[in-house]
Amino acid sequence: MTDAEFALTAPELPPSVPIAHVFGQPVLDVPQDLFIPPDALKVILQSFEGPLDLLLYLIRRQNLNVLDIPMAEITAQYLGYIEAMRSERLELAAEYLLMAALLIEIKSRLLLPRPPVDDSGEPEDPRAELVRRLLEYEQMKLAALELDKLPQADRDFAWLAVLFERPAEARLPEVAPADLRQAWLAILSRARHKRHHKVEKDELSVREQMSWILRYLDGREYVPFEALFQPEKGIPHLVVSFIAVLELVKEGMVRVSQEAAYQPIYVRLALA
Amino acid sequence: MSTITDLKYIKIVLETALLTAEEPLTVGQLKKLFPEELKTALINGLVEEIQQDWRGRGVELVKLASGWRFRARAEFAPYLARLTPEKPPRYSRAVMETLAIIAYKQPVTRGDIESIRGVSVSSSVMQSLAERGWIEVIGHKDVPGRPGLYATTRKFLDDLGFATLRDLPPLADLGTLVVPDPSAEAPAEGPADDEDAASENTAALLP
Amino acid sequence: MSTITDLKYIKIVLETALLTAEEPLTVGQLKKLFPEELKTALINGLVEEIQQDWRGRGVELVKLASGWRFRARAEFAPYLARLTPEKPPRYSRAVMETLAIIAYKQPVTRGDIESIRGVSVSSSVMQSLAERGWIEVIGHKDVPGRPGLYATTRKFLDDLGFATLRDLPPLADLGTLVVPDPSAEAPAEGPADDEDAASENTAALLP
Repeated sequence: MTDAEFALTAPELPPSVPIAHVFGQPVLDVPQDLFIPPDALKVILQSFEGPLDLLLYLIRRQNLNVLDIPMAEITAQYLGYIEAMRSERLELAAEYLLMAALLIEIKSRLLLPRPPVDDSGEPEDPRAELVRRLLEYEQMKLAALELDKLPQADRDFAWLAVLFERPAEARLPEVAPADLRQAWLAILSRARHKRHHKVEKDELSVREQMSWILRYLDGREYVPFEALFQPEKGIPHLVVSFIAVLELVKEGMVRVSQEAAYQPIYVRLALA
Repeated sequence: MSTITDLKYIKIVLETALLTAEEPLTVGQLKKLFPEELKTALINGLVEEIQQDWRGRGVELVKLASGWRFRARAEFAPYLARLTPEKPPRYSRAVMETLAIIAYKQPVTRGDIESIRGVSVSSSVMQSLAERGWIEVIGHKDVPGRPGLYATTRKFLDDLGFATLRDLPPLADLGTLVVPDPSAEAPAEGPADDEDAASENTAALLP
Repeated sequence: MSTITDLKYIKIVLETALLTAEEPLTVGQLKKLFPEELKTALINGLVEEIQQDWRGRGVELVKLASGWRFRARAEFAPYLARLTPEKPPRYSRAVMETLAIIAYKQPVTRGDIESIRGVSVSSSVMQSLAERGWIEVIGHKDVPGRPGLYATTRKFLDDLGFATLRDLPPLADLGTLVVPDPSAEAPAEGPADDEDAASENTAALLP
């Protein structure tokens, strides 16, 4: 921040600026730098981000030491700007008026006898808190400018957008054995109230054999009864197969026929 | 705009634009990249060079109806697909219960399934299982209407990793737990006990 | 998985994934591309090779807060901008100052931001940053009203090209802010200069 950047001194200020009234004291050294061409003034006034921003501007433009703010001068200038904002009919946020009150308070405390010393033995400067806030704000303001200078995605650079077409194969749901068990459980918990779906341990092998027999019979006309049995699989299997045939007959799925006693027994699908 | 360096730079700009574009770019759009007026033939030539440069890479520059676009070669789809796995779809409860009934009670008619589930079974449910190759009609029941008899297939066993139907999760204990013991059917029993039994049962059965 | 051909293929897969990814990819994600278990060091090495391979092109592979991602070099933005005339708007000073406070002082409440800036922070400012995915509420301060504590996100770091918050530009030293330059104290300039300075200044102040 060079001096030139902030030197906005202008020869004159219209005498109507009511600084003296606001202060209630004959302050005649009206801020010499308040005069700015009206258009520029409006733009400048609108561009302040708040009272701290405005105060910083006033301090920096005159290259004043933040640690040693001339309160009378700064307060007068500040109030002048507020008045200008008011006459430009800019929206004047309450924060600006609050800051005006704070400045006047600091200024009046400076005029009073020295306040009591703090713990460190140094007399407390009423401006200290204001200075701390100004510096903290300025630090963040500069950080914002730095951040804004950085290349930003979409504004200053583009991400890559190479197309990846996911193959359109329809994925089939996966089913785990536990899912089947779960589904059966749900059925049973509902059927519980009906109490007629009894599931027995051996039923499943009978059912499997029933399906096997039906498949075996499918496409064959008459199948010899013994063809449905596989002795090599053991006696339990024979029993299961026999029960399966009986069950199939009972449920009307197969028909078993015999011409006469001791004649071959044939099995066929009920609806072949 | 005629030196080799310039051409190289133009090519880099073209490549960068094509890599970052979210839509295919026409030659007309590619021309707009440059403040100078470039010849269509020049742009076309450079784009084709870029296409050549990318041969043998995982990404290719292709000419689509609406312009040029970089895209991943289909060959790499299986790798890329692993990065963003799609949530596997799940069968509805209706499908799962129907499948369970066919698996455990086969051969069954649609009527049997409906009477066990207590609700009608939609055709789409049966169809999705049949299309999957998990169930099939293995005969017809000799009753009016000759309803089809459904059973599970070899593929169903294979897909679920079973050698035989007997490998299905056993239901024997389930059955005895769920179907009340006749001795316990005494009407004196309060509903509270039933509730307890049910929740115990559920707890025991859940994986 | 140790021959040169294999490595070359792995590298092509990695590059293809990075070119097509819609988000930065971590090494952990890159590993998922392959059915085999690959070593982190191998992936890291190959990714750095890819980064080298792209030197001098229009696109660069950068390591961001949430992983690796390809982006077009800022140098080519003016060319690409001609393709898409509607540029994303610059953020206002209010937005940028709020963002800076959240970035450097996080976690902060809205009240903290207001006390630093000396003005109330409008909801639209917070909203635009949240919608961009740059800030988020990461908790609540244990004071009356339990105000939300704001922090910047990974996406903020990604979008500004940082790997970590430590990469943010260092804050101006408070000491340098305090002392005025004595050589510049001479108040010897004419009104004409002032006019120029005023407009310069205006430009500097405007967002």
